[in-house]
Amino acid sequence: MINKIVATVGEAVADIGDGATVMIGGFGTAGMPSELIDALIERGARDLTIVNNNAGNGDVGLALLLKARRVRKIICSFPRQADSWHFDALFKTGEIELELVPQGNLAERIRAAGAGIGAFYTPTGYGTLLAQGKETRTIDGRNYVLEHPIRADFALIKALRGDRWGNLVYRKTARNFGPIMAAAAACTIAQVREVVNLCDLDPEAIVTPGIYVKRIAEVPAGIKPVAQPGAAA
Amino acid sequence: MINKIVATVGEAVADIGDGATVMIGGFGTAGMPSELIDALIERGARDLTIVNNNAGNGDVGLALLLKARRVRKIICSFPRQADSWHFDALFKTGEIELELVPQGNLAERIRAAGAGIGAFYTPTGYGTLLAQGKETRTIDGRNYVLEHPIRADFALIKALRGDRWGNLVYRKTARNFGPIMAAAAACTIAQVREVVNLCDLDPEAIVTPGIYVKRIAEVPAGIKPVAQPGAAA
Amino acid sequence: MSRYTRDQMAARVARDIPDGAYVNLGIGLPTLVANHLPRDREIILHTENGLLGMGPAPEPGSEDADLINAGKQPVTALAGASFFHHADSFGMMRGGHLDYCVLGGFQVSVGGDLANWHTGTKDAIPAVGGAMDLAIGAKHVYVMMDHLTKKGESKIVAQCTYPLTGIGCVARIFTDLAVLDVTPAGLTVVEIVDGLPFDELVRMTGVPLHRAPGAQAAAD
Amino acid sequence: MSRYTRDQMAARVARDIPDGAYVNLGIGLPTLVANHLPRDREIILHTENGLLGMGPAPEPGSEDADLINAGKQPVTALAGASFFHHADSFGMMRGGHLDYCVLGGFQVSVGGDLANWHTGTKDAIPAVGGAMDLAIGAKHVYVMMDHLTKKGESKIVAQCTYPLTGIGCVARIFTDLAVLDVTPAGLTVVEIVDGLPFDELVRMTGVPLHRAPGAQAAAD
Repeated sequence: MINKIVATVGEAVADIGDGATVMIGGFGTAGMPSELIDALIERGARDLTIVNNNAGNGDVGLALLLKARRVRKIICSFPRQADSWHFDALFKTGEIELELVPQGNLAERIRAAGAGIGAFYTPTGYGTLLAQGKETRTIDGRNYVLEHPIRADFALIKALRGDRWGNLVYRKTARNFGPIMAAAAACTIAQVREVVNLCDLDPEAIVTPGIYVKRIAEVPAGIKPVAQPGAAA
Repeated sequence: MINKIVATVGEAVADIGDGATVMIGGFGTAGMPSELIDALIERGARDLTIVNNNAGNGDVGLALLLKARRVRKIICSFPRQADSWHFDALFKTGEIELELVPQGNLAERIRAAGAGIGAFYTPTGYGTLLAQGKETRTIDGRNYVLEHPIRADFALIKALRGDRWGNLVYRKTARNFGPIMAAAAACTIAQVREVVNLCDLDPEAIVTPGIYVKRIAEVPAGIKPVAQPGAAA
Repeated sequence: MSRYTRDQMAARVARDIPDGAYVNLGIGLPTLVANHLPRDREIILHTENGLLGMGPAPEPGSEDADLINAGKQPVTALAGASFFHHADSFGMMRGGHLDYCVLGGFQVSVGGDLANWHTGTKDAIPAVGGAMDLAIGAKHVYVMMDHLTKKGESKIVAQCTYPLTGIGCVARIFTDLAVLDVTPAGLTVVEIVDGLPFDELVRMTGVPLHRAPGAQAAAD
Repeated sequence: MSRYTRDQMAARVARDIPDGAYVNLGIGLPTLVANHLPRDREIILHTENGLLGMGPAPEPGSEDADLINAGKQPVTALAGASFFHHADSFGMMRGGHLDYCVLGGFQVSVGGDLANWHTGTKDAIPAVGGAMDLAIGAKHVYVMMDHLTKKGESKIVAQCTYPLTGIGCVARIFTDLAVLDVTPAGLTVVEIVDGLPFDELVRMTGVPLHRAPGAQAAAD
């Protein structure tokens, strides 16, 4: 029987090792899997490459992972924010490498990894600093930049509900990068507010089919994760 | 006020002219917008290029458009079927041009058109007849073929429900090509079983956001279309 | 000479957005445009983080941390709204489905190049977000910005000196002094603030400007 | 010498599919595999036309024209199923997310090339469907086919003479005479039908075959 529900967030991230590339869902804090990140910090993996739209906000989630100096490199579109002080400090002292990617290219490169596309031509960024050194091509009179997939060893994402097959639905604009990261990582781990029965999600409305998800940990809203009776997967 | 509901399928297709490229949704007859196709036949446009997964089944919908000799060229993945006799006859006498595309490349080329991707590298078809003459590239040790977007002047699709903004939800495997064709055509026309109020579709479960749809005609299940009181768009 | 206030600028942009348009308002100044969209037009707002049909800010106390705009401010969703993931959202932009986007700007060149993401200074932390996607991702790209920098230099330039966001992408510029169209023949002044002579605008701008036949100009 | 029946072949394929696997069964012969999947394994079937979690054929009278498989036959959807559009469905395949796909074949070469979509004859109407996507779109590609053509020629060949579907993509071949693995060293016979001597299989196949250490072979 398939059962992707794991008992704790700690168990969910237990095999994330040093040097791993980890995608982290979220746009700012909407959709950020903070409890999975907390578990990753506790786990202690170092020298990580992180893929996220931002570079941490305030003193939660990804910002704390940065503060703990576990991140060697970050691939993102919008690091500088009013509350990105942990990233800012590391960046100014050269303690973190930044690969800055226009947001739509970031999304499409992640999507390409999940969909088995080898590379693609995008108009975004053509002629700018962020396309320097990249191959270009004119197609039907329009200029494009060649971009390659971004893959990851793990994806940590947050969804609203999930079932034992790994099917997920999201909540409002917290959906953002979750579905595409789920498909781009070798091992996708989701925290959900609520684990539901297999028949409870509408098959017409499932956003992430379970094939893309390896583990689900339940983290009820506003409550720190506790041990669950579900079996490991 | 935005109102994309039109009174009849005839009104919906009234500006499809000779020589147009028209995408038609459906996988076999599941999702095929037969009443819109009937209206297109009545409208009389000739010399069409059709994009569909198949090349007509039996004596309905696309098969009748072929039978009426309105199609100059068809782009599809699986023309030959037990009940594709109208296509078969035209093909054998050289009266129709066929561009055969592997199904996943067909889907991805349509998706690329909607998403503004200039071209992409796909592993599908590499080294086969269907990649002859196409550019290839080895990326990270894997071989790929360069494929380009397929755009259309019109898309005719079938959905379950739609609202005046053009939002659509589909029914089971009749979803198939509808959502990607909707985004790839300059003018997308949907027939829906039921027109609903703007607030009736769950924003989490809308599959095609209304931005991709120009016109909606209501065609209740099993009933031929009749005039509706809605305003034109 | 008067200047357009920020609200006047936003109202002026809003006036150019027709009924039924799909629009993305960039972060910062363009966000103001939402407050000035005419009530008798149904205009659908897109936000890059996966929402079409964005509504106004919620009542205080009913903010939802999962319902935000690109600037990470709480918003609402109208009846008819839909949520989608980031690849779909940027496909919507890149695919040219939005009718208008309104962006802030550091500089716009005579040829319609836009610089709005990076000042290029050594110690600045760069952040691009969706700016480059928006620059190429709408049928009409509008830029809203002050005409002059705080030092009094024109932000409308022969060539951008800041790093580019997009090339030849801007259609119309709304400043606190004028409204200008980017045309193949150069910049054309469509409107000018009351009391500012055209020649003075040209002098302040520092690049050649044409005057549109019907351009409003009060006192020159 | 006996031959495996079609149901025996299907049951043999089913035996190799583990609990929890995501599987696509191609049209034709592979469809039979679904009837033989062990009841104690939860195996999730994908169909290219946009369904994960496909169930068996419906009861007569409850067919739904909107719920079909790749062969356009009516099917059902299990609890836990999900529907998605064609680009998502083929992304799932192309992205390598399926564990197994089972395909029919005209020819398989020693190097694992597959030909299964076109006989190459002049007057044939070509049709490829999802065959090329499946050939490159699963972690393990299995082929189910008769060992010999109706004329008695081997369908396992040094080089395919029919137009290719995919290059070096096949992992294991299930025929009515044997089960063979494609390995870097060539074809290895894993199982052989009762009563067929290995040397006779080699002679019928016409290409070099290795014998796996534990290969079942009754009478040679």
